[in-house]
Amino acid sequence: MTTALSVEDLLNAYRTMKTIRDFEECVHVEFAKGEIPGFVHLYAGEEASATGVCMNLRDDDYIASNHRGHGHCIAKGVDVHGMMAEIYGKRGGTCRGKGGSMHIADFDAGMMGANGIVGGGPPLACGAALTAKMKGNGGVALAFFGDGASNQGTTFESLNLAAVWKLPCVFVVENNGYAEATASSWAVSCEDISMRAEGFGMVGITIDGHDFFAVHEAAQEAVERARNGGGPTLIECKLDRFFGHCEDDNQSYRAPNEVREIRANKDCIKRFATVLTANTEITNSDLVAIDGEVRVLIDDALAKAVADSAPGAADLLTDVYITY
Amino acid sequence: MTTALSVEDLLNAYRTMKTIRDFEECVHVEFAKGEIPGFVHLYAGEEASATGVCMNLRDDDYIASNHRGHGHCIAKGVDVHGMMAEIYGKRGGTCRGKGGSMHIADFDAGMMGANGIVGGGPPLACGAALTAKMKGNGGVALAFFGDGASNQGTTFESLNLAAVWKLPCVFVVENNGYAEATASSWAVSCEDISMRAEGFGMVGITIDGHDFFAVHEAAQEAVERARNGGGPTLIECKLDRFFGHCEDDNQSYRAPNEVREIRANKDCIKRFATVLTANTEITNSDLVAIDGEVRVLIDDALAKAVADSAPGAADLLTDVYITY
Amino acid sequence: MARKILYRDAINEALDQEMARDDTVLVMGEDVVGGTGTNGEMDAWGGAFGVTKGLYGKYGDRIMDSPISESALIGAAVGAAATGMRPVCELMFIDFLGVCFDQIYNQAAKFRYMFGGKVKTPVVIRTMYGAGFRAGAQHSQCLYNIFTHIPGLKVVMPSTPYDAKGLLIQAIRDDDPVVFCEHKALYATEGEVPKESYAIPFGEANIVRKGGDVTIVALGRMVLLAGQVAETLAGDGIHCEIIDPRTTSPFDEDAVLESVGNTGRLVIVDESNPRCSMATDISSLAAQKGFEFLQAPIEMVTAPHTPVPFSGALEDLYIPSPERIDAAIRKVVAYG
Amino acid sequence: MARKILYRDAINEALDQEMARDDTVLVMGEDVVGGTGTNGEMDAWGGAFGVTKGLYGKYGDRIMDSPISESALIGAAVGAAATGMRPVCELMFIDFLGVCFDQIYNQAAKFRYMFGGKVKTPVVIRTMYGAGFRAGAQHSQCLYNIFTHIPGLKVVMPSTPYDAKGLLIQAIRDDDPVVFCEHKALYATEGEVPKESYAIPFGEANIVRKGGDVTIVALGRMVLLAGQVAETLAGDGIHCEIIDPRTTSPFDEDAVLESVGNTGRLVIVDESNPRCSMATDISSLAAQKGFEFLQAPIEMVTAPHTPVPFSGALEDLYIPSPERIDAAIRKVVAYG
Ligand SMILES: Cc1ncc(C[n+]2csc(CCOP(=O)(O)OP(=O)(O)O)c2C)c(N)n1
Ligand SMILES: Cc1ncc(C[n+]2csc(CCOP(=O)(O)OP(=O)(O)O)c2C)c(N)n1
Ligand SMILES: [Mg+2]
Ligand SMILES: [Mg+2]
Repeated sequence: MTTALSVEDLLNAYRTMKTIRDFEECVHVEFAKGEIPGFVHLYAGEEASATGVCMNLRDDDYIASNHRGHGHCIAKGVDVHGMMAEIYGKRGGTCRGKGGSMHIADFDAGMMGANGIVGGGPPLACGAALTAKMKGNGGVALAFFGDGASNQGTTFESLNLAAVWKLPCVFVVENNGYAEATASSWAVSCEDISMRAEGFGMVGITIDGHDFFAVHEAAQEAVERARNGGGPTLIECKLDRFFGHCEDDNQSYRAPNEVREIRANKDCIKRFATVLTANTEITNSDLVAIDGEVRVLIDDALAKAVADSAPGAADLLTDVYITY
Repeated sequence: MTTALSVEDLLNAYRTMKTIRDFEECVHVEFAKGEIPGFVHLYAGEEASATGVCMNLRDDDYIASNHRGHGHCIAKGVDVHGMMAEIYGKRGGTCRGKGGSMHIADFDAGMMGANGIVGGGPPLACGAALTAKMKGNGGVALAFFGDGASNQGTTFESLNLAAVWKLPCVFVVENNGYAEATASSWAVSCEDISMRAEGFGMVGITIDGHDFFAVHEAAQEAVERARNGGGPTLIECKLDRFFGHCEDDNQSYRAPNEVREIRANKDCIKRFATVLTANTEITNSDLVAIDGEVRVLIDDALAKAVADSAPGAADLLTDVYITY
Repeated sequence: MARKILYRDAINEALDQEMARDDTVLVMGEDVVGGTGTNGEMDAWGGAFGVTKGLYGKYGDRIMDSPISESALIGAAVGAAATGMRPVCELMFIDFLGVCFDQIYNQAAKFRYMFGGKVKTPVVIRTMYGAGFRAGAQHSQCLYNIFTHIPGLKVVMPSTPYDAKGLLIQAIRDDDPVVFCEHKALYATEGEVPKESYAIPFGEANIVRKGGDVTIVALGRMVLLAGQVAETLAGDGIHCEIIDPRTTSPFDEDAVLESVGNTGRLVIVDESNPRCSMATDISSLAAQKGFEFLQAPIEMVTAPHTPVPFSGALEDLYIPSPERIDAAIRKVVAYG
Repeated sequence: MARKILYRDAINEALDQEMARDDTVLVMGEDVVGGTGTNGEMDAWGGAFGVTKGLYGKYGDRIMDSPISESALIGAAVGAAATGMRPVCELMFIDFLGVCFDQIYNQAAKFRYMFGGKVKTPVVIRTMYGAGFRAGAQHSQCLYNIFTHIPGLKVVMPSTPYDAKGLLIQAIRDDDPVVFCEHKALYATEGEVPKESYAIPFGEANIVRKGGDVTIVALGRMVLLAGQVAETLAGDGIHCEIIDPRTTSPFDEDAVLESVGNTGRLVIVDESNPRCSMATDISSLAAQKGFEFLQAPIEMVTAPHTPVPFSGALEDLYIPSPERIDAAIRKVVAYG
């Protein structure tokens, strides 16, 4: 358990994790009702990763994300109202309804975009890291990607490029055991994905991604290394997703009780709450208060997204170019 | 020194190496005279690799090659006359003049093609290995590529795919210190490229690529492993090229005496000849005899290539499709 | 009565029959089985839209899941094809061609020519295209134009279950590399499909509807929309001839030119972006070889020159609509 | 007298002047310096054709060599552009787009639209295209059509040293992603180029030659060939108007339509393969918006639908020749 975290930090972390969780549960419910269009990939269960990582980042640090990006967005500070409206394809969405769940971006918050292309993010993070290096502003860029993406050529190339160019870049692979319906234990040809780091001359570490503190500590070390000119790091968070690959996935490839057991025994928020109430001055009622605030926030975001208007014909042809 | 090699094997190896060397020296001279068109990348200096590797392959095993493919072709048994005519763009060329130096292929000899795309070959070798696996014929496929190609995403993906699919595939990276004018010690982010094997759950080995026997032994082990269902191996041969990246490269990126010292002290053919005459019954005059035969062969190939006719208008539109 | 099945099932049946007939036919792709290495069910997915489901039970190791490594996957299919197999490799969405395109156009497509006609590469790349699923800019593109541009590739775009089965069987038996493009919105469409195996030759357009007033060349899903519009227009006395090229490469020039020869008017309906596209390709064909027949400017009904928007409100405006098709036809017919 | 320099040097000068003016401009690519990490000379290459040579000495770390990892390289340029830099990234040969295309068309090109107009991505991708070097099927392609097809990209094809400099300066200053296509056979061509900095706006065609009998739209190197042919034809009393669009996206439709309005006849000269190409794109433009002007079928002079052959004997037949251009023009002029 890192000592540097204040009570305020811990409460913020809890709030972030809970916000992600409630956001995703809400989207799940609304999707099931047929209210939400498109392909939606939920982050529920993995909250400790995005939260533990992003707490180490400055506002002007950048993250590149993937298709399962809601958690990364929230952890990096993207406005939840804009996100919900975006998922609904509404005018008030982060991307004015043109992006959708898979393409939420907010460069002002240092969020370079969810990404529909597996392995699309790591090269972009290299680019943001290059900008930071060129500007000499001590900035860091970080890429989140999955176990599946760890087999994509673009990801490998990025690891090498970041090492060769000595970029202030951190790679966080969230190994949730599956790429769609395929087991990572089968599709990834080594024991731990972090073992690949050595082939790129960088530090690699595998941690329990259900453990907020382990994530926070590993990310802190990696981010500091990057900030201080020590080059890139590969962090593997082993964790679990609560829902299917995307909404509408019946998950028959999972063992019968798998999800129930994960929810019961490997819920990163429950685990975090237990540690907080046991080892710090934070009480259960502190957390319950946050739970309430988060619920209000998500309900409000949902209500506003539903009430928001859709973009119209005038929006179809704009934003392709700045000039043309 | 592997004991399995008979005198005949050793003489064949010598002949192959010498054929490659003379072929390349000849092309170098003719290119300098302006007789040869296009981009030509010579293999001189690296002969021990192609030769030591391919001696372990059956005729119906496949190799995928790269832009520096002449040596791989000769070692796999592609006809030298056809190759020279191809380099000249003539009718009698292996590819009837349509391919050129960078695209010599002879599937009947198990040669899947030189390749103008860095990293183009490894996926193709996976495919040939898959064919062998499906046919259950004990066949093996092997990819030659360079240190530069070791950073290409397609190469990394192939390593993983071969491991995951348990393909009878061998990857031979020929690390000649440069990708064009860039040092591999800079562009490759780990000490030895073979270190990357571990991240793919396969055996990796780095050997002195100037040493025919070391190459032969490592390849023998890897090919046998593949043939017996043991999956892929990554072999790194460290070696040197005698000429520039391609013809017309002034090589100012190399240290002033680099090439001269390599030719003097790291010539794999000289080294092989020394071992042969010192440790086997093979005599210097055996080798001189082969030298003479090789010279005749190359001279003849050159003369015939020069005399051959170019393809004509009737050939322009053929061979795009089998039916259309 | 003739059997009716879904487009999706027609594709499955074609794969099934060809795998049964020829054991060099392999199927590979990401989650074309689904469940590999897990503790749950095998054949859990059968591809993102269930198209290959059931094949694993019949053909076992001849249908293979893949890591997310499209270059290696497609390259392996190409390499296997060039050495004796007939792989049918799924590129899940056509939008993903950007991570594996080299193996398609620089390798598979060029082998035969570069190697002097001595190699055959009978690989089929099955892939999903098209908008309408609120799937956003990176999962809704057409992009078949790009494949059509490349010499050495054949490009197939079935618009009905019947064509899907017959063209896929042809694709598998064909000795050249084929890109087989399936519109995701067609999977659930139904049509008559014979149970027995049959192959539809490439380069032979289907005259979907006869009519003398205007020629409509429509591609993929647009064939259905054009058909609807033609039906309404017939009520107004406008008789459309609808041509479905079925394959964009090879392309049945004669069918288009003959029809334009009769009608003198041409409308092209193509869901893809409009620059350097099949719409311009067909339009230019008519402007060159059909010039003497043309009695009116050609009209193209396409998507705009924009990425595919996510919001349904915008996506519906993006995709060529019956209204836009109707307007284009009326304009061309009213001309001159 | 005006200064004459090579096309290659015009590009170098544009980079130099822009790097001097704006320190967010970066140059990156494989061996754009050359010699990195070696025991020999730095700046040993300056790119495969020496175009960037000398910049390293002036700008040091702002010009960067790269491992052979085009996806990461181009993606890094895109990511840097979206976060405040103006990278000019070299994709050595356009033929290599297959290993990095995703970062160009799914990322850079779509960012602004997908992200609701809130991001700018001022990246320039410089790349070499074209046949004539006996470089074979994988190093001689045109492929600019593919970029032109993609909404969100701008595509530039300078045909002279003057245009190369002015268009590259514009590309660097432009806030949208630009693919800048250099024909390798043009590097050694010479032309008048002012020393001072200047930008040529995109979407404004250059009327290379005035003439009233026939409109010739030619692209890239083909502009030079068309010019030669027009010169000879003038002797026979055939007066060609030659239009060099300079940028294929945006495309100056008005210039073409206006000229066709005067001549009524159109020949397009395009080195690329003919399907779904700029040749069909321009031809379809005329068949739609210029239909009333057209007095003859449009002629396209293009490469055939084949890969680029290696043998010089074949390659010379592959590339549109002055003879074929001449014949097409005479045919169009003689019509009707
Ligand atoms: C290039 C590419 N290939 C395939 C897909 C389809 N796809 C979307 S998500 C996914 C699985 C990703 O797995 P992983 O990286 O482990 O992330 P997770 O979904 O588990 O969070 C696949 C195959 C894609 N979007 N892009
Ligand atoms: C995809 C791709 N990128 C770049 C090139 C240009 N290129 C040709 S050979 C080469 C260097 C290859 O280096 P390496 O793999 O070490 O092989 P070597 O030439 O040293 O034998 C490069 C960059 C290419 N042909 N293909
Ligand atoms: Mg995963
Ligand atoms: Mg090398």
